[in-house]
Amino acid sequence: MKENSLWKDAFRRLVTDKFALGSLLIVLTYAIVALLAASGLIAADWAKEVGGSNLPPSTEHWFGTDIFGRDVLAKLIRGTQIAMSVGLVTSLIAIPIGVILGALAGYFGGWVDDVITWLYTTFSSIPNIMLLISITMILGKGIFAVYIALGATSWVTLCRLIRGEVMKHKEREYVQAAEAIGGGHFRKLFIHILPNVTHIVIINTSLQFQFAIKSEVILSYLGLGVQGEPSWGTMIDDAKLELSRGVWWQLAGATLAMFVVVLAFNLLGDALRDSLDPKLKGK
Amino acid sequence: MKPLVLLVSALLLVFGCSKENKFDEREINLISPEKIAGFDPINASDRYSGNETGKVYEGLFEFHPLKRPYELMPNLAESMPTVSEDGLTYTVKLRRGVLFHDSPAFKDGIGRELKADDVIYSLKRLADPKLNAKGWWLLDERLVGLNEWRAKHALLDVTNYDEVIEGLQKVDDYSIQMKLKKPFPQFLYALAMPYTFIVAKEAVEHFGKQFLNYPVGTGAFILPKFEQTSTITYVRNPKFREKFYPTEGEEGDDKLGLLADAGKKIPLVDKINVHIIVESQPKWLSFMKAKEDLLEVKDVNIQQTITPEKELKTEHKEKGVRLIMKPMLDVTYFAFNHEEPIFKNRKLRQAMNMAFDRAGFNRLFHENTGFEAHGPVPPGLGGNRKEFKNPFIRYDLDQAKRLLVEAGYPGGKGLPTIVVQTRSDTVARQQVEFFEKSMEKIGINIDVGTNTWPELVNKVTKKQHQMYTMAWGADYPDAENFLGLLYCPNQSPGSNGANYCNPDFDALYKTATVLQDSPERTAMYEKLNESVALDAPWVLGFHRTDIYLAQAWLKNFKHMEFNHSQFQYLNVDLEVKKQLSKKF
Amino acid sequence: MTSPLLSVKNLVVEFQTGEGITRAVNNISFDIPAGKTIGIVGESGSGKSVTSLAVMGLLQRPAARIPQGEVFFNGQDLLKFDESQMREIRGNQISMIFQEPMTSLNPVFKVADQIAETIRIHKSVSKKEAWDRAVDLMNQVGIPNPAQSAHKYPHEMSGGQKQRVMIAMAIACEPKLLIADEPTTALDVTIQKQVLDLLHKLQQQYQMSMMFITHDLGVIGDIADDVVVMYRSNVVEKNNADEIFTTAKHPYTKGLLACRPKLGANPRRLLTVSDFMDENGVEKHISAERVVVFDKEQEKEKSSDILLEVKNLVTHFPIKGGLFGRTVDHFRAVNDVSFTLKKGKTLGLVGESGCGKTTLGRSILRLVEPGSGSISYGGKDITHIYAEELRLLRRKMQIIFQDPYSSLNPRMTISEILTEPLNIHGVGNSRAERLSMAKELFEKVGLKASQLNRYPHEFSGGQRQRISIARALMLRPEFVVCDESVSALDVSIQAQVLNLLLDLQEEFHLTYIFISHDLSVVNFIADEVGVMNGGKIIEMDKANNIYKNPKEAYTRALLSAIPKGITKANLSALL
Amino acid sequence: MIKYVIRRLLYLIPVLLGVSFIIFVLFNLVSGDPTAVLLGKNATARQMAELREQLGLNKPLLEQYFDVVRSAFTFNFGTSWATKQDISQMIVQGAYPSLCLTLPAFVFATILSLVISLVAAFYRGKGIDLFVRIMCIAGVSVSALAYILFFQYFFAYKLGWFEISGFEYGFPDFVPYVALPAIIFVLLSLGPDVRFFRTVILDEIYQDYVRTARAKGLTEIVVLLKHVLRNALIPIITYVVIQIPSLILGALLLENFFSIPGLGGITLNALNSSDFPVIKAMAILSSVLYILLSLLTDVLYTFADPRVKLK
Repeated sequence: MKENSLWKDAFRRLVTDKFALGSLLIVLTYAIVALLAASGLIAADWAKEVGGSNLPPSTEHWFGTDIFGRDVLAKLIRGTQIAMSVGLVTSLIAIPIGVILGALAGYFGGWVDDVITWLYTTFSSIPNIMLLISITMILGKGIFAVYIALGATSWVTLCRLIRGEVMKHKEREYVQAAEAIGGGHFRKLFIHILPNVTHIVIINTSLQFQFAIKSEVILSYLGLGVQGEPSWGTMIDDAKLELSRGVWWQLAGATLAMFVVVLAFNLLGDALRDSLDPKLKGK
Repeated sequence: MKPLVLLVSALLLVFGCSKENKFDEREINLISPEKIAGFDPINASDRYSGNETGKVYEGLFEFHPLKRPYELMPNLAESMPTVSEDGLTYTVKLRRGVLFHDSPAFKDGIGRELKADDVIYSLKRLADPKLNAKGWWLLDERLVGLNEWRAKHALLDVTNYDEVIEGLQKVDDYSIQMKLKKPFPQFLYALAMPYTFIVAKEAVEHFGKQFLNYPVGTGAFILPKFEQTSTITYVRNPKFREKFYPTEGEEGDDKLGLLADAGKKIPLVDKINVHIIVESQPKWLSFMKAKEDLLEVKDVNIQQTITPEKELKTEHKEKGVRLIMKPMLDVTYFAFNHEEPIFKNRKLRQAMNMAFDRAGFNRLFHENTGFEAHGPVPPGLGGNRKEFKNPFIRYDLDQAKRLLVEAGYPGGKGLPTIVVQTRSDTVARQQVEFFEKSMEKIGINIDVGTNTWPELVNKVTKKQHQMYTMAWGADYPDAENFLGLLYCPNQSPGSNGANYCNPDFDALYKTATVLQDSPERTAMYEKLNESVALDAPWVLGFHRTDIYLAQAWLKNFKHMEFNHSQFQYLNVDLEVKKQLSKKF
Repeated sequence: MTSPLLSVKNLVVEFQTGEGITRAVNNISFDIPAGKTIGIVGESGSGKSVTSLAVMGLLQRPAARIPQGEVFFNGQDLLKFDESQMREIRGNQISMIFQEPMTSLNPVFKVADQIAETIRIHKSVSKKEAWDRAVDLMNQVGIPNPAQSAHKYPHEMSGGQKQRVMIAMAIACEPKLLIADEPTTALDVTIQKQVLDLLHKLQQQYQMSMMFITHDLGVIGDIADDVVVMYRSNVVEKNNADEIFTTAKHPYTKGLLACRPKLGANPRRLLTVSDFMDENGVEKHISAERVVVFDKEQEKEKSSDILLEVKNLVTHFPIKGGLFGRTVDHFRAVNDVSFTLKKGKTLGLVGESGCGKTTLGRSILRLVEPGSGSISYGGKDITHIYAEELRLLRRKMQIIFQDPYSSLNPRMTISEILTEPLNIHGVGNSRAERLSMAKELFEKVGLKASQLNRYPHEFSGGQRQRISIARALMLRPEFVVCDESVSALDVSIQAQVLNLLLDLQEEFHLTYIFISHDLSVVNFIADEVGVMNGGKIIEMDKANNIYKNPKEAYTRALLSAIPKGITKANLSALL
Repeated sequence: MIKYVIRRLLYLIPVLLGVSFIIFVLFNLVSGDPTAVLLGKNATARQMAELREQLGLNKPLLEQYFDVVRSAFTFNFGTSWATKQDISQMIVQGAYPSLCLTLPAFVFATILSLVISLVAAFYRGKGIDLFVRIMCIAGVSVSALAYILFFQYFFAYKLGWFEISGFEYGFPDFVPYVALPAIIFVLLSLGPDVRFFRTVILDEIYQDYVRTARAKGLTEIVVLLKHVLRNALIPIITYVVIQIPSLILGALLLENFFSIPGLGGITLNALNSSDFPVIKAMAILSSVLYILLSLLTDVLYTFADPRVKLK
């Protein structure tokens, strides 16, 4: 019998699910597009005027042109980079904070738990959108403010989930076994417990991604979004003025681009949960 | 389950339940594009709060609704004031029989007559340090003793309105004498602005902190209580004094039907509904559904309104919609921060002026309705000379490049990336993006800095910007209001956000602005306007055009820059409305 | 002779899994005559539960399917019934009791409501009547104060009482057939006995037929009329209950009978199924020496050194209360326990759940902080040592847990699990050396070295318990606490693991504390037995003495609860 | 139980201190000078200085923090800097339209999601389950802004089924105004709601007691609606109740586009005019509400689940 890890097992389940596999491929495609755009290999000249102002879609420009005669498709591609980076960086901020605080709270309990619980209760008691807007506004503009605001608001959910899960695992016998063989707190927590709760991080990240992408639109609408680069948010925001004069292609393009990737992330999140969550094993 | 039942029944109600337009009430429907904070005149700083305040409150004077150029006429004042020879003492006689709206604030709830004390009280309120009114700047350092009174009361717990001030005295119940510290030729304009509208002391004291929600004025319409709603409904003031629709106006008003109601007692309608609609799509759609009678057309909707030949599009014509287009008293600009060393370089400033593709900008954002600004002062004001052509606003990339070489930055080399701060809304962002593209052509790199309004204001007042964009609308029809934007003492945190300082300009400005309107003053204004234009303190933009769409049944609407008192003259033709509504 | 009440004919059940189709039940046939009890015996995964679910029509569709077979009930083929017809049968004609009383009752409804629900589904009675009937049933199944208990929620009852409620629910409509799927496995021995007696009584009273499913032949002896033995999805033997203990035909049945430790005399190592047949199910000849009864008493003392001495040990847990959740009182899980344990010996601790035996074991290992008293190990007081000292001590003292599923980290390979203790203590010079040490022990516990890189979930329960044992022994400890280490295993596997523990004790000169609720297991493996109740050791003596001359009433109760069925067995008859 | 409630209420103290601190750091320490915005385009340096003094921005930081804390504990939020309106009154007035929009939409979305999840759970693994799930997820994958722009144009303007924008007080007057934004709200809630409810229900469906219920001869529908749903209630209650504070804050975008004069717009306006007292009040109120509602969920647990005892 060949070597067969839990992850491989999960992966195998994932790829046998048609929707999940499709979603994964879509997400990967977006990621590649984002990487290529970031490295300047594609859509580098998105700012170039390629035609008249607000040209409808044609074979030459699939999604038409915007007010400055720029190719909407190129802007969409460029926007992919923003969208994916917002998801990625936000996760990179939220995951360490959420995981470490959640793990510490769940593992040590006592006053450590009290303090951390207090901290996330405080954060979660302020409505997300308000914190998001306040932080972006106060940090000043730009993509970094968006990263930080989204990161600062999204660690809370992860922290709470991880805390609960770590508390459960702490009582499992394998953790006591680790103590019995002389393992310290560090080993118990980081080598034994954490790998067992990573599925939460992965599922959460996939949902976090789509939340971040959607939040960017709202922030753009509020004028708190990304600057100097075309993002899907600013494109949809532009559309609020253009739509009534019949310029629908920017809205359509950005909505479509977003729809596909958000749908993919959502389906992927569900599939990941089905394949990674031990609770759902064998169902 | 109960909520579900409720909701399902509610949903059933919905279909076919969107409201039909009404034809039996003499009402007009207007839009306010911003939320209204409250109805205290001393804080009515923006145009939209001014418009609402002006439906209930009145000032001593008002702009004639039809005559152009703008002309003041007495309103609560019986006549135009007498001014002493030194131009410092104004004596105003009040109209008799002007009644405040009925309000529980008054004895028996019946509105009493307006007296001189009310005028003095209202002006003092503007100076009350406890209130820190947004309109204080208007009287700051103007009236004798007012600043002292303010300073004194800043330290006291209670403001004493009974203390007599030299510059603001009652002669008798119907006349007031005002003394200025130094000549202030725009003083009468100030007395027509919403800040100086007359309130009743009883109402202020009765309602206390709630005063701003219980407007008790003398105006043609009544609003018993203001609440944060999406519709503000004013009803006709049944006790409104005998005030009549003007019998004369500008040439051609007759033909436009603007004199049809001449001599009739106003108000002419029973009700005004003001709908607060912030977003442009619902504004446009509501007007197109005949839910609104008047629409201020902004930005991208211009393209839907007019053809490139600036004609109303036929689809609107068919519905009888009227187009009203008039130049605004305003100027848009990209201001340099003159405290930045690079912008001390006049050649650079001129080069940037010449590289800005105004025609393209006008086409994209104003549908060619803007007028290229040759200087800060807009046409229609003394100080703007038609013949004056600013050579540096010509779009000439070669010349711009040459100037850039002379400035020491050949091809833009040596220049840092310049961040242009602007508001974060879509159009503002796109406009700076356009500017960016223009400057790119001569090798200057621009970055767009978008800001929420507080951020932008903060950056400008703290001088934390390199460049920013702004549009300045006139507070009153006087070039001083525009030239002041470049007056050194007004620099941040004042209106001179460019922090432009030019001693010669300042000296002349000081002399000119205290003069009464006269050919000499106009000449001085012209000189100020033109000299400063050539120094290129800003990248000049446009004097924009106001574009309104009015439904056929809305009568007596004429474009007006200072329109807070205009609404009392409007009328509606219900017959026309009934007929045309079928077309919507 | 009348036709049987239930007749299963050529039943096949298959499951669709990720790997393909597996056959859980392979062409089995058996009958249950009216008024009789049929025991179905087999280890986990043998297909016995699947058979019962197939009868009930409760298999998870579409994963499970029945490509072949018939299940006649009262002459009608249940497999041809549609869902609504099946609902008429379920709970009414055929009812079922499940293994886990803890989770099988709906936690949010009152127990009497749950019983009454069954009645109201099938009988047109008023709510009140159904409730009264439920109370009456609770009385019948021996729940004290049924009128009050009726208002209780499941979590307010003990495991035994919950199982009684389940039984009341099952007999509520006086079904013709009662299926009991391992109804006593999750219960303590004493409770198990009571529940068995109750089932037997009810079966007589209501003249029901009963299908009793268990992995333990021992429990069946008292109540079953006939026994069906299942092995690897097949029925391997059908026999009369009395006869099966004396004249079992199939080697697997023989193995099952032999593997259960008996009170008193046992072979030196327990007989296991593998003694009777090889991996392919072919019968083996059992060597005579394997069945020689061994008497621990006769074995001479291995040593007289005292390894562990526990004096007046108290371990308590705080009880929180008050406005700010301060500790207002303590619960003494271990209350003033003292004993000594000599090197190379095994101390058995026996008692019902909640008696403090597990806490005692963990306190000794300092996995739980003891409150007062002292523990000395090898003459050194270890009650209050910390950090480095404690870490070094861990090399000498180890523990094997109860649950083979949760005691191994699911995200680590077996080789990682086994080498981890070596890493922590810096044993072995290189990875390769540590790996070879792991491999050696892995093979010693009876597993194949080629499986070292697998993950725990790929092993069966018994294999996992072997892995746990291997992990505990990696550091070559002197002293091991086996905390209910065989309780979760089927009897046949249990015997193998017990044998392994004994082998290892011999090889590595281990000293054990063996904790179990099953006196017969403790009696088999331990030299000395302590009976625990309420946090105290109430009786302690040589293993045989406890069995022969129990002093305390509680001990006697424990003893009498051991299923008698197996005592009918005549060991020699098996050979 | 009472002790527990008191303890949880006392927990408000540290949380409010924390919230006050976050707000203080954000708005008193980090954020810029609000006076320029508050005074408008003709502000002078002197007037700004006066206003700063008046607003207490020159006070020592510690004192400013205590002011925030004081308003958090006394609920005395004072008057708005920008509108000079009494903040409590602003909130009371704004809560009504916000709730008219969000509450029915929320209730409807929750019930609809629950029904859909039950249907999906009933047909778990079958085509209909997959279809429903994907539709819900697809619904939530479109940006709210795109929905608003399109629906307003199409349903309100083109088809004229709904009012384009505005609001009227009183039932059923507000219905034509809030119906369309409420539909968008529901569309945006279905995805996450259905996902959550379905998971919770499926978690329960595989429990032993469900098998017991089936063994009794109960129909699958009764099993779902009685046994499973009741047990799934705890996570569902938590999920649902915790969303309520954000309902009161309103749906910012929807309110803005449909001109509903609710708290969302008030908050947004406050942010756009540096009106810190209003923002502080909103944050403090919603956190108090959050704590009270989590307490409510705990109390509801005891009804939903007899195992839960509050100590």
